[in-house]
Amino acid sequence: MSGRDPRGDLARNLYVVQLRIRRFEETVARLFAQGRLPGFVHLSIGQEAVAAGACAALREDDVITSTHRGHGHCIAKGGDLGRMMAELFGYRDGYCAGLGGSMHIADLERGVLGANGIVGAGIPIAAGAAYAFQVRGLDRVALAFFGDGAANEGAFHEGLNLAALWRLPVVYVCEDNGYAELTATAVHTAGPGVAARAAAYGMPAAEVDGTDALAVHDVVARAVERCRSGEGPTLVVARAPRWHGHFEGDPQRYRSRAELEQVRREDPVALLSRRLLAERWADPTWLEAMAIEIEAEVTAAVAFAEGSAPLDPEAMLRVAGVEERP
Amino acid sequence: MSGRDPRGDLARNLYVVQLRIRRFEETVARLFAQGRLPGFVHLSIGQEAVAAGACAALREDDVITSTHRGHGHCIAKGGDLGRMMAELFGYRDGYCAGLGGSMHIADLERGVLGANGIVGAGIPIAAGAAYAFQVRGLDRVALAFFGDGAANEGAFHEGLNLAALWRLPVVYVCEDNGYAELTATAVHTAGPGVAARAAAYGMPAAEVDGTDALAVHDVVARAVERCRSGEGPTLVVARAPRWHGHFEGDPQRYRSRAELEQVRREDPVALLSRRLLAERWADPTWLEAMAIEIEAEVTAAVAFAEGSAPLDPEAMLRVAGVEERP
Amino acid sequence: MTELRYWQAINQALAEEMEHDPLVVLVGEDVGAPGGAFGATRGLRERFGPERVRDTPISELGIVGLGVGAALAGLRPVIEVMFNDFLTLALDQLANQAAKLRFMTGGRAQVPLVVRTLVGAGKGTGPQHGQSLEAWLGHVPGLSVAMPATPADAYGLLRVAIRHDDPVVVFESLRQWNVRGEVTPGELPGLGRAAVRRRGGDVTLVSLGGALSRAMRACELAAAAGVDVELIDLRWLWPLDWACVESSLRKTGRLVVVHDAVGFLGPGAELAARAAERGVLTAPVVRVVPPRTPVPFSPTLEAAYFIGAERIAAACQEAVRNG
Amino acid sequence: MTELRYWQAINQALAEEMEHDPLVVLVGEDVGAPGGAFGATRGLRERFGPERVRDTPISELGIVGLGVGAALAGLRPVIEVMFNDFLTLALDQLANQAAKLRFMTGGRAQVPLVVRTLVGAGKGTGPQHGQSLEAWLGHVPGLSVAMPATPADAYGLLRVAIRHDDPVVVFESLRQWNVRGEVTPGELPGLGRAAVRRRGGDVTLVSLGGALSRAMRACELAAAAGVDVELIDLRWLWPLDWACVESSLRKTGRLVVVHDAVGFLGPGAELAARAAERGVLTAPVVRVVPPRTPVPFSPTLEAAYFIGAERIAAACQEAVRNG
Ligand SMILES: Cc1ncc(C[n+]2csc(CCOP(=O)(O)OP(=O)(O)O)c2C)c(N)n1
Ligand SMILES: Cc1ncc(C[n+]2csc(CCOP(=O)(O)OP(=O)(O)O)c2C)c(N)n1
Ligand SMILES: [Mg+2]
Ligand SMILES: [Mg+2]
Repeated sequence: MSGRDPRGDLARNLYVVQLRIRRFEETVARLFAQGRLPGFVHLSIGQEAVAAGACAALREDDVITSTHRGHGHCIAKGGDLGRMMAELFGYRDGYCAGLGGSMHIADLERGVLGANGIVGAGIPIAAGAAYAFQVRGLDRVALAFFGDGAANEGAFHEGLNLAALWRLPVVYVCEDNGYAELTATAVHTAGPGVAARAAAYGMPAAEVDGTDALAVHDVVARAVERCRSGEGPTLVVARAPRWHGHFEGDPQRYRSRAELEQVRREDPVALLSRRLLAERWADPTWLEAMAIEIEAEVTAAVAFAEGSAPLDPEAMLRVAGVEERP
Repeated sequence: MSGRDPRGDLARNLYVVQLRIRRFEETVARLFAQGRLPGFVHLSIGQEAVAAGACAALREDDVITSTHRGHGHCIAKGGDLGRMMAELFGYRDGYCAGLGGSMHIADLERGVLGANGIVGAGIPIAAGAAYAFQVRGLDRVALAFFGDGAANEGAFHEGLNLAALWRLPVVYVCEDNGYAELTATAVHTAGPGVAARAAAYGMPAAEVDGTDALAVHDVVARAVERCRSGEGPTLVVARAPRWHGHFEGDPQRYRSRAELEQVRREDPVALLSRRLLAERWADPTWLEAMAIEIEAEVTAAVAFAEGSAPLDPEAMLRVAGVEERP
Repeated sequence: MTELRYWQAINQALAEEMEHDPLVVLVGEDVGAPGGAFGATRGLRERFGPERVRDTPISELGIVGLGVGAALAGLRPVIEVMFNDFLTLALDQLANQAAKLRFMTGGRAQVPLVVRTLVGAGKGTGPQHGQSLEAWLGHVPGLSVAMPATPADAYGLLRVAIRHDDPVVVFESLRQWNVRGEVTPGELPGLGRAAVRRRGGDVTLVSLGGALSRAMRACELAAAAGVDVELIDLRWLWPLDWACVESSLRKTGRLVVVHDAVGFLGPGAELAARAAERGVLTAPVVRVVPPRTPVPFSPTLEAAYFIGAERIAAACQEAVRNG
Repeated sequence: MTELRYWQAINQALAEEMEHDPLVVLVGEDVGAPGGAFGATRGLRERFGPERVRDTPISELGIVGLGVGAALAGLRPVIEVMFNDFLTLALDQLANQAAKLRFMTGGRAQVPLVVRTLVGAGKGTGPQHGQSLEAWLGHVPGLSVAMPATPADAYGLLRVAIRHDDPVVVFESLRQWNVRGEVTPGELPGLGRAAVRRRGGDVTLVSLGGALSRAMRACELAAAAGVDVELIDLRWLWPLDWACVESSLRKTGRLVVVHDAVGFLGPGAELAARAAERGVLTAPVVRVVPPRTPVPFSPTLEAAYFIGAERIAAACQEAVRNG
């Protein structure tokens, strides 16, 4: 089922990516609840359309910087579920050999420069990658994902100023889920909102419904086009609520039951499946097949992770380039 | 010559303050050239009207944060020339007992929270002082001076966001002299300019001719009024060129002779003296008298400084609260 | 005497100081309505109002700078920086402003600022949330550094810090977060006083912050092996209670140091250096500290990284063997 | 062999490396058109173009972060942070990103980033421009730290740093800025190799960065007093050439350390600690280092703060007297 209609192909790809993110993270949530995953885990369930739509507008040789809530970004950029899952377990076959964990997953071959435990840190890093492409005369693009809360870090200001000043080929994608940790956006962000901040740097901005993967793709695709034609950076703000807590285990006392029910009605996966059927881009059998296929992918990923084990301490010292102790 | 016309009184005061700054810094330049002053010295000659106008809009119990180019701010807030000069010599009767130098002069009694060697650092500090006034229910105001270059520091972004978010009684006065060190503003500031950045935080902004002390006073007075009536912060951008190099000894290779001649034509001191005469706010005898009076003040300041000496090392350790060495 | 968890002791200290002095304010990410990312400020906003307990944007540099200005203008701000790894963003305001203002103004300015921050070491938080950077702050003239390891100290040291007229950084321990212990209301331990947790004559074991529980177990293990350890919980990296350490060393002649910070240029280096300067050692110093690598995420690797009680005990026995 | 001033040697190293590798770029405040606030990048923009030599906004965090991203995307960026006091603003990108990326990615990522920064110590620059914060960076796993004291090292160590595949912070010395010295074009000293500047059998004197000239004078003064000093210019705080220091200590049994950083938790603490761990000392260590106060502005106080040759020599004689 492909080729006949490029828009349909895109929509189906976006659906598959979203579903992959959804099932992967639902499984992570279950494993975490079972006490099988260490550390902090931040899930993006409800925000899948932003990662899927934005990365679909990129080439494989383009790069992204991600956040503490980065599973979706890595998956959307083509990351391997098994190596991601193994990393969450802290095992040696994980992307970071178990040394980084959820907040540091990176896949340099696929242009994932890394999730990040430091809010806002990916913003100047993406500008730097874009600067490298500019100096090297490549038409590659860098894209930075960050949250609404990150827009209040100095790194946002310094990064966007540099990007605009040097017309760097970088796209800034703010995932506005209405909260920074346990605090609502209005409490931490002055002014009309993140999008309005682009004008301060003479940078164009676009706002988009972050639960509509096709809309996100189209907006980001235009921004990427501007980058490749040397017109410089764009700030994209995509609104999409997160369903889960800030981190797994967060009781979400700061959100009303009504709000929690409401956000689940804006399910980006369900929205796109309805669209696929309505536009006749896919039929129920295909949806069925995809559900089964992705279930299998995730199951295989868990099996892969379970088949791995932690690195041994000596190997860790080698990775760090340290043999001796102080 | 007073009382008859408040506008005239203000204008005369502004003139006296500007002249005091001018003569003080001309003397500093001479002493530095003679090799009598250690360290870095940054002069504000050409920008005196900003310091004079802004501080004239403040009460004695209002506070300011200043910069590496801060002599004018301290003088305009009522600072003592002798203790300032002694500090430049590094002597114990200086404002900082010779421990700080030009970049750290502070006069807490007069609300000068300090010059600063770190570009942009005074911006969140001023927000903090304003927050203290707000919490303590006082109608005092904080004012932060900073340069065009400082507007690219993360501290600017974080400070203005906080000030706007909490409607803090703080006035941000950007002294735009067209350069950050040896680099022109256009090279380091993206977008339409510093004033345009206020909108990002929903903060009002005003631009003013920084060589016109009365205009600066009026703009800042309105901003101070907004603070006292609880309407929150304002960003004021005052354009005024510096005549001297970034620091004394800077050969200014980056400025054309034409530019250097042009800026001297926008002399804020001369402008105001002409205005005083034109408006009949003062006559030549008064100008003459002031010139002599201020010359005497500065001479006395140098004499005061020369009569002082460095602190002894043991006293320094006591100031630092350290008796022992590691 | 009441029994409290470590985090509850922090909460109680904050409540009492805010009650005691209306100029004390709390400012930080999630400290207000949510009551803190880990609960330490629970109930304080309701009790003292939104003016004095402020949720902030994610702006570490800005909020520490705000604290500096607030302190200069008469408040006694307590700023929370969620994890000490994030101090990396706020160090200009902490090290160049807060720490230096008194000195830079010839002794005139006063910055009664407290920065509370968390050490995630030992809780699977990984490379950017598991560091212990107290050595950085200890190296900065003008800053005091507290490292409470028990509920009593989480309460007492924080109150001392809030009443101190110069800036103090308090490193709280996520590892100790839920530990229970006796807290004596009203108690105000001396600034910069270490605590001898166990008397012993063979070896002086100095422990910092969250390493205490393992150090205590190590004492038992060593005792079982016939080595009598004197355990000093340093409590403050600055002011440093060297007198306490040296008097113990004059008795034992042997020094073992344990902490969660990287060993290279870590707190143990200064302690070992002083011992070497004073010539009070009969045996080589042993630092049982993490290697010069970031904190690994993998729990098994992390456990090895933050040196367990067995290896600490072994180090004490080694010290005895070597002189 | 050509004779160059310290700053000219930096300029030459940059020029040669940019010539050698088109992926080397220079980014920093005033490094382009103005040729650097102190001239170190003079002529490079004209020679290599505005793409590769970029003037930046005053955004230390942003430009170091830009360097991290550029390095991840294939460049070898050399970022200038004017004074090391301003690193306080960039430490997240330096310590949490650049330093940890290789480790955090299980060894996969590579960040060939160089940060050049200046130590203003000794030039009347005062509390916020006169610090020497190398101990902070040395404490961070994943960072290498170079401290060139001579024109030859300003040239050689910088070239080594640029060719290294992991991040290096180079602390240049304003005190040495105009010192003249022989430079051997093409020379590439080993990463982390100390230099023995004088052979001697009585005392091992270790000097860091800009303290070298005073240490050399101290050697002469001590010699005149009959004390034969072996002077080691450490050159790198990490990788630390401990083998060089220890072999000297096995000969002398006496350690004196001099540097411009604050003594408490400074570089000397780690050296003294290692000596105490190895048990190679016959006399107490002496650290001739600044007290735990900010750098005073007053030139006379500053001169006393940064310990002169006489006191260094006296410390060497003291070490001999004490064992
Ligand atoms: C510099 C820094 N400050 C604080 C934190 C703690 N923290 C982790 S996630 C988070 C909220 C981020 O909010 P946002 O950027 O909106 O992303 P979201 O979690 O909503 O996806 C905070 C404050 C951090 N990791 N880094
Ligand atoms: C954080 C920081 N970065 C860099 C410097 C070096 N420096 C001193 S003044 C200056 C330029 C400041 O420009 P601007 O804010 O426009 O003030 P101006 O000097 O023009 O008055 C710079 C880069 C500094 N002191 N602090
Ligand atoms: Mg958010
Ligand atoms: Mg300027």
